[in-house]
This record gives sequence, C-alpha cells and structure tokens, in this order.
Amino acid sequence: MRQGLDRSMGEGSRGSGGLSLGKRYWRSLEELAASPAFRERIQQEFPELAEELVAPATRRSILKVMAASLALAGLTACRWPKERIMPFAYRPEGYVPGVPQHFATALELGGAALGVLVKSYDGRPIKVEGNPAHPSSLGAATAWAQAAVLEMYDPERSTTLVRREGGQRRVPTWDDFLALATEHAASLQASGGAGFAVLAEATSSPTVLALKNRLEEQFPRGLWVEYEPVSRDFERTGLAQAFGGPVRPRLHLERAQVIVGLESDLLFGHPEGLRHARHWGAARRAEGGTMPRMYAAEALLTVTGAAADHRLALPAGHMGALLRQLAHELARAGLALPAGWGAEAFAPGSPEARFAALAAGDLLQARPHGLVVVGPAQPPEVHALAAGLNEALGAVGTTVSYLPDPEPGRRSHLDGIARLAAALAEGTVQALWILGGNPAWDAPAELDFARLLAACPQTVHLSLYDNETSQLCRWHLPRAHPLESWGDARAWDGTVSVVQPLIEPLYGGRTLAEVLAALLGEAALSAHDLTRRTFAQQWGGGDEGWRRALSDGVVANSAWAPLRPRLNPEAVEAAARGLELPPAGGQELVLHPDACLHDGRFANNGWLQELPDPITTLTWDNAATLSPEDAQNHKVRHGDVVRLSAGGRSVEAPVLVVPGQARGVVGLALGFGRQAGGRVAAGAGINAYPLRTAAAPWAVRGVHVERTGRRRLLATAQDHHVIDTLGMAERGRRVGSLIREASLAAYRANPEFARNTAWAKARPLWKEIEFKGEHQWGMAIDLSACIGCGACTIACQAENNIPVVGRKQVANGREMHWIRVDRYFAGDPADPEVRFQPMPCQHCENAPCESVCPVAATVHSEEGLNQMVYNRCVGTRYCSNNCPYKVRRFNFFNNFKGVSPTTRMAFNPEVTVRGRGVMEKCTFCIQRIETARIAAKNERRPLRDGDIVPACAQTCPTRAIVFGDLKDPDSEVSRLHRHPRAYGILEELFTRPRTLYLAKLTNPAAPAGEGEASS
Amino acid sequence: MSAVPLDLDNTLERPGERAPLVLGKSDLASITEQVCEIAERPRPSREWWLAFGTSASLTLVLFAMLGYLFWTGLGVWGINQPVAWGFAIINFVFWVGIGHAGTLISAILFLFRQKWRTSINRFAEAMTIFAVICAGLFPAIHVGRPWFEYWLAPLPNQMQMWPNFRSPLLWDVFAVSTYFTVSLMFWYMGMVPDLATLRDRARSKIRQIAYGIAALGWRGSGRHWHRYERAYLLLAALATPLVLSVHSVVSFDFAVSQLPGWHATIFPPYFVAGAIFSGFAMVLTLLIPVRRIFRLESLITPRHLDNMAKIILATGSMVGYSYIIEFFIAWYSGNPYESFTFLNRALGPYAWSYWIMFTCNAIIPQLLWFKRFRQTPGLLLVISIFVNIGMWFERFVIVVTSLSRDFLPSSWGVYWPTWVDLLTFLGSFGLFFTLFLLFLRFLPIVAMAEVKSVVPAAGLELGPHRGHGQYWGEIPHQHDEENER
Amino acid sequence: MSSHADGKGRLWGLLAEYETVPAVLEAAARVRDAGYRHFDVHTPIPIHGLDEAMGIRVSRLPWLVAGCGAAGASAGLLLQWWTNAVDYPFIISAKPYFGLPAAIPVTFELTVLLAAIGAFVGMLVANGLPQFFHPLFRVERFRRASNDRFFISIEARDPRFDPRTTRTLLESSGGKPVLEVEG
Amino acid sequence: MKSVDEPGRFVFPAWANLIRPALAIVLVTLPAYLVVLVWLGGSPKTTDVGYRPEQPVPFSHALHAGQLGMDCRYCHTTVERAAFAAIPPTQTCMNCHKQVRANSPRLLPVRESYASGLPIPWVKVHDLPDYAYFNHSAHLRAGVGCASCHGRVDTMEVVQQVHTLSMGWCLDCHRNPDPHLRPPELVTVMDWVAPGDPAEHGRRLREAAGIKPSVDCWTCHR
Repeated sequence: MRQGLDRSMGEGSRGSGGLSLGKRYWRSLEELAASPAFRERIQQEFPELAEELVAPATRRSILKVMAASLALAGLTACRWPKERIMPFAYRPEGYVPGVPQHFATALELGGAALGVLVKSYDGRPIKVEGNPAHPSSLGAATAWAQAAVLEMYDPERSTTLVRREGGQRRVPTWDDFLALATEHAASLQASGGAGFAVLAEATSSPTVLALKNRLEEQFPRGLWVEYEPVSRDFERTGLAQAFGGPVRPRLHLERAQVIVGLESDLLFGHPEGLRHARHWGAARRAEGGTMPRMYAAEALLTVTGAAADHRLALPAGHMGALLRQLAHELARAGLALPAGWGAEAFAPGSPEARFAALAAGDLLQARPHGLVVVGPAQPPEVHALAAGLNEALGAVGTTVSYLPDPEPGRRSHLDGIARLAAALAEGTVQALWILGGNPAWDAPAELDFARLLAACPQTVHLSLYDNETSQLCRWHLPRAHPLESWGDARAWDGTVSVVQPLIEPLYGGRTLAEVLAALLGEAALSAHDLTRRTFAQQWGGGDEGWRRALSDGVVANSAWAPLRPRLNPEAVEAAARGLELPPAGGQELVLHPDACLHDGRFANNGWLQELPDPITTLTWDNAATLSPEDAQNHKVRHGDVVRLSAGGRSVEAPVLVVPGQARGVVGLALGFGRQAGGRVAAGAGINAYPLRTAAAPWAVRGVHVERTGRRRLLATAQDHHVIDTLGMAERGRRVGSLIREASLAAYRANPEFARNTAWAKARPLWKEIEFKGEHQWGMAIDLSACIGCGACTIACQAENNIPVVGRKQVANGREMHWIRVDRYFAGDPADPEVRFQPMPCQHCENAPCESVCPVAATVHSEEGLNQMVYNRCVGTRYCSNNCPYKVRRFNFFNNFKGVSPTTRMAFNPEVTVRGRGVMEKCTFCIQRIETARIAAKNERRPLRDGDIVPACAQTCPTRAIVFGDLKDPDSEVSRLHRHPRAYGILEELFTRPRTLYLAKLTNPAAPAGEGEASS
Repeated sequence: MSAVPLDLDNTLERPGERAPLVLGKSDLASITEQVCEIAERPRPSREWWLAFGTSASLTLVLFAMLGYLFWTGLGVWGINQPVAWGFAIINFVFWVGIGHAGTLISAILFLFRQKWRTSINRFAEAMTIFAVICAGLFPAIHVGRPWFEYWLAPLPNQMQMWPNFRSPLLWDVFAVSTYFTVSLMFWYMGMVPDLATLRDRARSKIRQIAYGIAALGWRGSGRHWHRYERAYLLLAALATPLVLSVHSVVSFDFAVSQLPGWHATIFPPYFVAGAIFSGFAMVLTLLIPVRRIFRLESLITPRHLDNMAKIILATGSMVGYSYIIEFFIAWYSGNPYESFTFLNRALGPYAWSYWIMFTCNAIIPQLLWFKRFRQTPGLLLVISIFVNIGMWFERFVIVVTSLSRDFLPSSWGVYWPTWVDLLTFLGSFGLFFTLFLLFLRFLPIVAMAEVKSVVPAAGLELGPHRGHGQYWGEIPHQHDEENER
Repeated sequence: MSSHADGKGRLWGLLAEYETVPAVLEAAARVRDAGYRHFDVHTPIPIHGLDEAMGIRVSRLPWLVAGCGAAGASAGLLLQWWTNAVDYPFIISAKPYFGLPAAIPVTFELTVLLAAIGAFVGMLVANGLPQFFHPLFRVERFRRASNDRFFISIEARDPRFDPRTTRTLLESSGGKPVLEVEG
Repeated sequence: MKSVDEPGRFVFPAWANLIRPALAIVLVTLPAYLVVLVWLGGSPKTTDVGYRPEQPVPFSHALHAGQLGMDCRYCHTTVERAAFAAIPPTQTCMNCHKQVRANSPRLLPVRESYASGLPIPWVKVHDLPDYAYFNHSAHLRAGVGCASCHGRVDTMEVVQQVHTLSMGWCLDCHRNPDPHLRPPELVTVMDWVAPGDPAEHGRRLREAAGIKPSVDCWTCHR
C-alpha cells in the first residue's frame, strides 16, 4: 500500500515538476483530484496505512493461522488483497517514479519572503526546507514554513467559492465571480473607484505591487489599505522620524560584538531571525577565542532573552526610559550625544541603572561593532532614539545598514484599518474586497470591524479558509496555497524569489494576483502569466534567467542597495523627550504573536499547535503568563483561570507562571481561540484580540486581573505537573551536569572543563562487541549555538511521519516528538538562566533499551545505530523504561485513525507509518542515510562527509546539530567529538552515547569596571 | 469470631507431648465425611450464590475491559511517558506474589516435615493456581500488540528471528509458565486420591463419571502409593527451588534495568520474602472465613493460624528490613540518583503510597508478636487484609515512583490510573474469586488422605513411628531421633 | 449385601477387607510370605511400612526425573546459545552474543519443568494410570477403600492362587468378609 | 458380566482403559501434526509462491522478453536508477503497437489509456510488506540478476511469483550472496549461468566489487 500508493498517487497524478513538464500534467491532476475514482483510490489505499502500520504483517500472521487450519484446502488461495499499480499513460521527460525532486520556491509571512526548497515525492510536496541560496534562510527554515505542507493538505481549507446572501449560502463558480468582477470593474470605471476599497494582507510580491499601482491609476478614488495584526510598522515609523523617511534596517550580527536589545526578539521573532540566529550561533562558538555579548531587556522571557548574557526583566512600557538611561550612561562614558537624548530615568544603583551602565561600557568598547536593537512592539520614539544611538556609535554600515522601504507611501497598518473602518462607518465604502487576512477577527477591538463588515453591501474575501471574515462577507473565494501557486515575493533585504507551484491547486483556489487581474480585466491571464510578465518587465525575462531564477530560488542581484540616510538629531531628540519617564505604573498586559501560531493564521495546523512554546513548552493553548511574585500576589497557581479586563473589555485565560518574566506584567499570546478556525483550532486557547486596540496594540496599561475560581489543565510538554520543592531542588542540582557551561574566561583558562572524568575509569563487565560497519554514525550538538527555537522538532515531525496526538494526550505525557528541546531554568526564579538541550535518541553504544527487549525489536547495527524495528515490536515498553534519556515514544493509540486521506498525502513514503502499540524513536534519519549510501554506490564513489544530513541538522538555524561518520577522522562530527567542549550526558551510566554535546559558553561582562567585550 | 473454645485449642505447648494436629474425636470416616460433605451438598448456600454472583459479574467486567482495551489500544490506561508501566505490571507482581504461599506450603513445609501443613496445603495450592492465572493475564494484555505475543516463544518462522534471551521479560515468561505448570501438576497429583474418595461416595451418575475421570481410576493400591509418594517427594523437591526462583526472576524485571530504585541487588530476596508474606496473608484472608463457614475448625486449628501468623511476622519483618536497608544503600552508595529516588519515595508526590506500604507491611504485622493477635481469627483476618493492601502498594511504589522521576528532570511525569485500570484490577479479583468459589463447591478443599494419615485413628502409634502418624514422602527406614523416645 | 459371588463369569481374584492398619500390615506380610506375586493392598492413606510388608522394590522413578532434568538443562542452554549466538546473532547493548549469567534463568526453568513433567507422567505411566476400569470397582464394599477400610486383593492369575487355600489364608489373616471378584 | 455384589454405581466399561494407548498416541502425534500443519500451511512458500493474478492486458513476457528477446530495461527503464522498477507508461507500449497489432482487441485497454491519458490498472505481483524497503538499483549494481528474484520471466505467459520474498529468503542471500552474483552488465540476461562454480565465481566478483550486503535491520526496515 505505501508503495502501491505512491505509484497510484504519484504516477497517476504527477504534478508540477516546475517547468519542463508544462501545464498538461497539472490539468490531468486537477481532473484526477476531482474524479471520484481518485478519491476512492485514496480511500482504499490509505485505510490500511491507517489501520495497522504492518497491515500486511497482521494479515500475514492471520493468514498463517488460516492457512494452517485450511492446510489441505488450496492454500495458494490465501493472500492479502490485490494491489494495483497505476503507471502513467505518459510519463514526463526525465522523471523517475519514486525518486523525490526538490523545487525552489518562497513562502511569505507579513510581507517578507523566506526562500525554501520543497521536496516533492511523485508530485506530492512532502517537506519544506530552507534554501541555502536565500539570504533570509541560508538553508534553515522556521517552524511555520516547514508546517506549510500540512497547511496545504489541510482538508478544512475552503474548497469552493461561497456566496452568502440574506442568511442563505450558495456555491457559485469562478465564472460567476469573474462576471461579478468585470461588471464591478465597469461600474467602477464610471465612478473612478469611488466607494471601492481593497483591504490586503501585507505582501512583497512585485506582481501584486504592479497590479496595485495599476488599480490605483485606474480607480484613483478607490481606497487601498494594507493590514497585518503583527507588523513592524512602529519600527518603520520610528526610523521615518529619525531619517525623515521610511527605511528598512538590516542587522549584521556577524559583525556585532555587543548587542543591546530592548524587547527585540531578533533571533526568533524577526523576519530575518534565521539569518540572525545563524550568525549568532557561528559567533558564540568562540572558535576564534572571542564571542559577542548580548544584553537583553524584555518584559516576557523570549528565545533571545534566554540567549543573552545579561538579561533585565522590565515591563515593556519602561523600555523607552531604559534606552534614555542607556543614552545617559553612554554620554557620561564619553560618547558625544546631543543633550536631551539621554536622561537619568532610574535611581542610581537600581538594576536598570546597573544594566544600562554595564551595557554602555561595553558599547563604548565596541563602538562600530556595537548594536542597539528595539523590538517591533516598542513605540516609534524608542526606535528613533535607538537609530540615533547606532548612528552615534558609528554602527551604521557595520552592524546595521538601511535599505529603501518597498512602499514609502504606504499608510501604516493601524492607520489603514482605522481609516477603512471610518469609511465603512460613514458608509462611503460600498464595495470592500479583502484579499487575504482575517480582519473581522484580528482588527483592533475598538473598531468593531466585524459589525462594519457585515453592514457593507458588497464584500469579497479571498482566503485559504472560510474563516471568521469570510462568514461576514457576501463572497468567499478559496485562495491557492503558496505551494500551489505561481507568484513572486521579496525577502527582507529585497531579494526576489519566484514562487512556483508544487502541485495543482487541490481545491481550485486562485492567487491574490489573479483576483486583482480579474478586476483589471485580465481574467484571461493565469498567475503564471502574470508572474512571468512582471519578471520580464523587472528582471529582463529571457527564458534563461527565468529558469535560473526558478532553479536557484532567488533572482541574482535583486537585493536592495543599502542607503546612507541622514539622521535628524532634532527629530531624535524630540522623540526621546516624548518618552515619558518614569513611566506610569499599573499592571501591564503584553500581547505578543504566538511563537508557533503567529497571529492565528496557523491555528488549524496540528504540527504548530503541538510544537511546544520554546520557553513555556505550552502546547495547544495560550495562557496569561505571570512572574512567580505576581502569581503569589494574585494568589493564583498554574492553571487557575483569571479574568483580564482593560478598557471595558475582558478575556479569561488560564495562568502560567514563568520565571524571569517582569514583575507587574501579564503576557498573553495572540492567535488562539479561533471561532471559525477549523476542527484543529477549535478549543485551543483563548482569543486575546478583544483586549487589543489601535492605541495600545502591544502593551496595555492598567489591566485588571481577577480570579474566576475555575481551572484549566494546561498541556505543557515539560513539567507535566507543578513540581514540588523536593523535585525543584533536585532538578537544580542536576542541570549543572546535564548542561555543562562556562564563561568565556573560564573556558580560556580550562578548555577541558566539560570533560567527565568520573566515568572514564569505568570498565565493562563483559567483553564488548566492536562494530564492524564501514561507517560509524554519530552526532554532535553544540549547546553554545542552540537557541531552543524548536525548528528541529518540526523538521523531524515532517520528515518522519510523526503523528499529532492532541491536547489531552500531550497533557498526559504522550507527545510523540522524536527530538524534543529540553528547557531548564537555573538560578533565581526572578532572573533565571535559561538553558536548552535538544534531546534526540543518543544512540548509545551500550544501549540499555536493547538488552531488555524480549523480541529483539531494538538492536544495534554494525554502524553503531540503535535500530528500532517497528514491525517487530510487540510493545512491552520496557525499552522506554530503561532509557535514561526517555527519548522513546510509544503509540498508545492508532494515532493516524482520524487523519484525512488528503493529509496523508503529506506522508514521507520513505518512512514507515507507525501503527498502534509500537515503540518509535529518532533514527538519525536512516532513510536519508540509506538514500545517500545507495546513491554514492550507484555512482561508484565513497560517501563524503555532508552527504547525509538529518532533518533536524538540515533545518537548524544555528547549525548546532552536526551528523556524520566518526570513523572518518576528518569529518566535521569527528572533529567535534574530539573538541575539548564535547561531553556525553549521563556517561556515568556507561551508555556510551553516540551523540555528544558541546558545552555551553556564556560571555557575561566582568563585574563593573573591567567590563570588556572580547574583540 | 472471637476467642477459641477451649476444647478446640491446641496451641498450648505441653512439654513431652506432641500437640494434636487435628482436634476433636476424628477418625478416618469422620474426616472423609466432614470434607466430602462440602462438595456433596445438593445445592450451594445462598451466601455462596451471592459471592459467586458478585465475583462472576466482576469477571464479566474484566472481560469487558479487555475487549475495550484490545479494541482501542493501551491509551485507555493511565500509562504514559515516562511511566510506561502501570497497573498491569503492579497487578502482575501482586498476584504472582500471592501465588507463592501454596507451593511454598506444600513443597517447602513438606520437605521440612511440617505436618500441620496437611490441613491447609490443598487450599493454599488452589489459591496459588488461581493467583498465577490472574498474574499471567496481565503481562499478556499489557503489550501494545498482543496478537504478536507468540513472538516471545522460540518458534521457527519465515523471518528467521528468535526472541532475545538476554531480556528479563523472556526469563519471566519461562519462569511464570513453568511455575504454573508445576504447581498445577503438584496440586492435581495431590488431589487424585481425594478425587477417588469423592468418586466412591458419589451418588449421581454425572458426578461418578466426572470424578471417575478426574481420579484416573485411582484405587489406593499399595504399589501405586509407593510410586505416588516418591513422585510427590520429587515434585516437592523440584518445586521448592522453583518457588524461590519465580519471584527472583520477577524481581529481575526491575533489578536488571538501570532505573534508580529498581537497579538493586537486594531485590531477589526482598521480593521472595515479600511474596511469601503476601501469599500467607492471602491464605489467611481466605482461610479464616472458609474454616468458619464450613465448620472446619477441627481440621484447621488455631495452631495452624498461629503458625501462619508467625511466618507472616517473620517475612513481614524481612520486608520491613529491606525497606530500611534500601535507604541505607541509597545513601551509602553515594549515587545521587539513587538517593533522590528514595527521598522522593518518602517525601515526594507519591509519599502517601509509600507510607501506606510501610505501615501495612512493616508496622502492622508487628502486632503478631502478641499471641492474642496470632490466635484471634478476627484480628488475624484484619491484619492479613492490611498486608494484602500493603503489598499491592509496595509494587505501586516500586513501579510508579521510580519511573515517574528518573534521570532527566525534563522528562519527569506523573501517573494516574484511569477507570479502565481500576475496573481491570477489580475484574482480576472477580476472576480469582470465581475460580476459588468453584473450587470450594466441587473439589476436596482439604487433603483428606493426608489429614487422615496424621490422625490417631490411622492407628500408626504402633510400629516404629508411633505417635506422629505417617510421613508423606519420608525416605524409608529413616526416623528422626526425637521420635525414638 | 451377599458376601459370595454366583458362578457366572471368570474369577478375577479374591478381595479381603480389614478394619485397621496393623491388621492389614499383618495380613500383607503373610500373603507376601505365602509367596504370592499378584496381590495388592488397597488403602485410603499411604501406610508406612507397607512397602516392606508387600515386598515392593524401591521405585526407579528418581532416575527418570534426573534424566529429564538433565535433558531440560542441556536443551535450555543449547537453545539459547544456538538461537542468539549462532543462528541469528544480534548486537544487543554491545554485550556478548551468549553469556552464561543471562542464560541461567531460562536454563533453570526448563530443567525444573522437564524434571517435574517426568515425575508426574512417569508416576502415571508406571502406575498404569489412568485406568478407568478395574474389576474391583465392581465391588460395592470396595468404595470404602478410599474412605476408611483396608483391602487385600489376590489375583486368580497368580500361580499359587487356589480359590480355597487362598480364601482360608485371607480369612485366617483376619480378612472379613472375603469376596470373590469377577473379571 | 455381573456380580451379585452389584455396585449401585456407574462402572466404566473395560474398553475405557484404551484411553492409555490412545492418549499416548495422541500426545506423540498431535504436536507433530500441528507443527507440520503450521510449518507447511503458514510458510510463504504455500501462501505466496505461485501467485499469478490475471492482468487487465494479457501481456506476455514469454513473447516480449523471450521470443522477441527484448531487454528488461527497455520497459522497466528506472530499474538501475531507482528503488522501483517502474511499470512502463502506455507510451512505451504504443511505440511499437502503433504499427504492430495496431487494432488487436486484446490491446484495447492500452489504446484506451493512450487516448484518455488514464493509467492501465496493472495488478501488483511481487508485493512486499509496506515496512520492507527494497531498492532495485542497489541490487542491480551489486550484480544480482533479475531472474534471481523474479525467476525466468522470459518463459512466463502470465507473470507469477516464484520465490517467497520472505525475510528469511532475503537473509539467506544477504548472508551468503556469492552464488547469486554475476557481472552487473549481465543482470538482465535471463538464461545466464555462472562459468564454473557459481559460489567461487561470485566470490571473485564480490571481492572485486567490494560487495558487503548488510543484515542490519534498518537496511530494509525504516
């Protein structure tokens, strides 16, 4: 069936394959996908997959018994059901069935593109990986990007157009819509677009931009606004103030020695987070004997704050003041700054003051290699001042550069939506086309956008899902998923990528550009034509260039050239003075995009719902996070539901106590509590948008917190329960030996600090078998580089068909992730150190799991791999008990029972789909090892280091994970295993793990005075 | 049931005189009558029906739970990561432990010539068989894919695969199945002469045929008796090390792993002591009511209770000692994981279970130092029930506390049973009592032939061995001195 | 019930009933001394000293059991060594393919199992059980053989058997009544 | 036969004692019978070998591969590059059958497929369990002939399974590949026989090409 499946699906319905194949095959797929035959085939192909992973085996064993009883009655009759092979009628040129192909494309989030390579197996995209050639990716991919595959196969995506009139729901065709569009266009011609408005989600697509401009020419009186609930507009505005015009900052961490970040989650919550993380991870290994230092001040604990050497927990509203304090200290330390930038905002000796002083000292040391970064949630003034400081430090050009803004004239998102709301309220807008986005759900609360929308006579909504907004619109148009569409997009630095489809739209969706084109009377043009046209106009459209753009995934030299904008000190000063100090007190609510679901658009994605939050390890929920002290003050515990009210609106959320969160701050993630989000999203978390206003979109002052007396079970992937003091103490004791670390200075003094000598003396009681394999696989994980972002977890999930088990099961400790990121807090709960430790199977040479398995379902390979053989497993779970790392995962149920045939198309056919009752675990991506090995042999060449890259290592933004052959002394992994920082955890148990960790290095400033950034 | 009527008290030690093992004026016929009458009653009492109805319906609950389990998957239980073993294994060890008393009484006491065993060994052996059946059930159902369980047997197959004989679980399979087979043979063999008695007394044709087949045509031939006794002695000699081995092997399931709190050399003796402890407790729990209901006080005398109480006291103290020494070892080994595990047992989230265990197993049995507690059936019953509870919790503590908090704090967890867990456990009691009640109804619950051989009426005060009746399996021409007075 | 059989059918032997253990021991000894072979004593309980009284040679059952045990032990060891170390060796925790310590439990269990089966089956076979039919079962009084009476039966096929003399022997040894049993 | 001392109870008839010999016989023979039954009945030899489903098109390998002597790779083109030896697309058939037998009724499904672009639903003959990953290219490179697993397809009117394809069968060859090896360029030669002793010949090939078939579980099961 798996193989049968791939044949039937694949050969039968071979999709894109990029260009050479032309469109014919997509058509054939479209027909197929629609045809009942196809559906039925999936139906009959997949149930076996779902039922028992080893359906054939089950059948086989049953047959054995049958056969025995029927021994004398024509046994040859006994055989499992027929399988059919569906070969092509016409096989595409150069296509080999069952051999995956990779296609370069791009995914866009909030107007910034991420270049990716998509692995397509017999026409089914099954895995998204970063595109090394793309500046924002450098080969890595974020969780949401990798989960795009699952989103594309989501059976709950809208499959048809919908027309809602007077309470009834009809299903029109695209032709009906085109009719409407042309007629509408005609009427608009007359009025010059008066009463017509477009609300688009942010996009960087040159094609869309071009169409937009033409639209504005044609309908000058029309209104075009852009809205994203999560945007960097404050930064844009702030820099506009400082430089007299919007510019886009680009950070260069590779050149930074001292970074001061205020609410700046620059390693994770930034369009170029992957790139930042790569450079950060590279530098933090201190290979050159030096490493950068980071100061982070933030209200909520973030990945970046966890990575920082000095962290200050401070309410978001105090950042401006802190920045002025910093300016003050800089000035005092001798940096020439205009008076009025700095101010003594905090009492001398206060933590804030000390933090600022320390940072200032280091910045001054680093000068051009210093960098001040402010997060997107901070008001523009703070950004302006930060820009001023960078200018003063001479950092511009080294650690930060400025690029032109793609649309200088664009209204900021908040203005835009407010303006539109006003127009709707006045009734000056009769026709509103919403292209993407979900404003009815995520627009600022006080606008009451949903009501206005419902009142608008003609509304059209283009969207992947028939969501909250669609349900209030007259027309809903199914949108083609990026992996199904032609298009283009620009990276943060302007680099253009062509978006190419991996498969024909499953539900006949169309792209944003196509819809616009329809309005411009170009309905005849497909997205492909439109994209090519733009490409031809802007990048000289020879087929040659187009082909290269497609295969590279980027258009050469399309990045913006850096500008050298002139800073306006007065403006900065004005901005600085605008920063109130000391800020008003009161409980502050900090809203933030969820680490996995972003603004909520990914809410129906099981992988992302179940991906633990890097800091809280919370899954399937958002929670009101509180610092331990505040929790005590409010007399609430983990899981108590509290009511948060501000500005007359309130929401109820369960409490989650997070060490290291600023006092007087409640954190709450956006993106949960969808009403029309789909079956997966249903019941996950609570909606925070009601508390979000245009005036205070991020930090809401004066929030009232009261207990409701109710409780909610929170599904965290770690600490499945509140740990008692005894456990706390013990955990504290153990972390030190699990995650070994030293400051840079200590490391210089004693490079071997992490070596474990205790176990080295241990001797085996028996004569150990040595492995005869020609390769000996091993892994090294650098804890200095790891920032705990969790990208590896999703990569592994996508690569290895790891099931999603759901909220209740996670709460019961039954999550299935093969590689988890262990998160430990150490030290003072008010200001803890946060440590991350990715934990895949350690592939111990003396694997404790093996000797206890009664059926030898887990045994060692000659190449030193701890093999788990699903089809031999009877499920005693003894191996899991005996695994000191607890990396084994058991299928307590048939986890794929409910999974729809469409979603199953995302399966990786190279990996068995495990059924109920078997144990599973990390395999070091054996399927990749075997594929590479066979390829090498077929080419009659030896395996080279780097031929094999497991999914986790491939996607790791910081390259913290390295895999390879330990027998080859020159391989990267061998080098790392010899590295002085290398150690294995729980070595004293004599398990001889094949996965070694490289001890973590930190770079705290020496106590005040001789603070010195390594350089 | 309070004090014992004096004429039925054989617990006083009269120097120079051997206390009678059977009380009252019982001769061969009366013993036959007294025991067979129970199995021959035309219809069982209302109490029996009540008990049977209850336990039978509990058995149905068990089967319902199994059906649900097999249909849905192990997820219906409370087990998770890291606590991958839960009630199933706890109950398994609990029942296996109980299944020790029978063979111990019949085999070891037999070899030590403790003739008082004769009145209770049949009963205890029956209990053993049924307990082992319940025990065997759990490992069988606790695996993820029961339909592949035959892979644990070394059968040739097209995969050319063999089981892994290095796994303690496989040792377990062999140990428990061997123990069951041998116990069963031992029990049945001992029963053959009594089945013959029932056959010979039977009135209805069905009973005559049924018991006739069961008795294998036994006719008390002297030549048969000779080989019979020899075989019985040999079985006893074989069963004795077996009893000790079984729970040792069960303990290997834990001791051979490397989990803190499991990986301990003390486990085999500790488990065996615990097993005998719980086994005798269960024997008493069943025996005391039965002897009362079926008026068997003259055969199962206070002295029997007293002896068993002493064994409970002894083994209970051993168990208590193990509890304490475990702490010592944890501290003395200097192994931080080990020490934490034990601190965690006594003070952690599962401390309550630890202290239930400690009180029931190590403290309460100490009351048996007092004669009154040993010889008042009521009190003894209460104590033995406490021991049963305590021993179940011992297994709970061992399995759950060690698993829930092992090496990496990141993967610590908690375990709570689901309603399926609880009903399955309850159901296993149903199965146990169903079988037991059937035993009471249809089989000779006291080994008549053996008891007869120790009553004076056997007339054996004549001849070389006067005064103490027949030694089953005594090696001929070999008498112990004290009897030569 | 009448105490002598009527003429029909072949005579199988004589059956004498005794009240007490000493009596039957006494009688058994006399029957043995009279040189009878095919006689037997039927008792509800095993009687010590009966072996001598009847002149039964000590059973060889122990040797059988020892043999079975040895077979079990070697089977166990061979099985584990051949399957895990020879036929399909897997690398398990880098431990030796065959290690005696790990092999002991299974070996031990198999030893005991086979030995026990040997003892049980051996006893049955040697005793010729199951034997559902036996002429004695025809005798009503014989029911008490499993209850509280002791019997001696002498078979007609014994060379020394003579209906009259044998009967007098039994009666003189205190057997009361003495019945003829038909086969 | 009756005795005056008539027992008031049931006495088993004399023949009941036949139970002993009967029991003896059963105890000896039954296990043996069961073993044989399961052994023969359960083995893939009985269940799988000889599987010979009817195909939608009566394609004769005997004709094409045999008489016409077409090379396997003419149709199964991907066999040297991929895990699967793909079934050829309809195009391939029509390369010849545009002219040859252009309107034979037996080729109707082929022509239909060619016209409609929809696949011909062939029935899978050599069907491994889904958790077993077999790679054709690797085996061809090592020099395992098609015939070694598929038998003399060139003589089959209707293709049928000739080997068990069971795990044990795979292992036999992975443990001792020599007798099954041949020069890689000759893998498709159906009637190839080793010059001299196959084992010896294979050993030389193996050592020359450094072929080390793995018996690690994950070689086939992932």
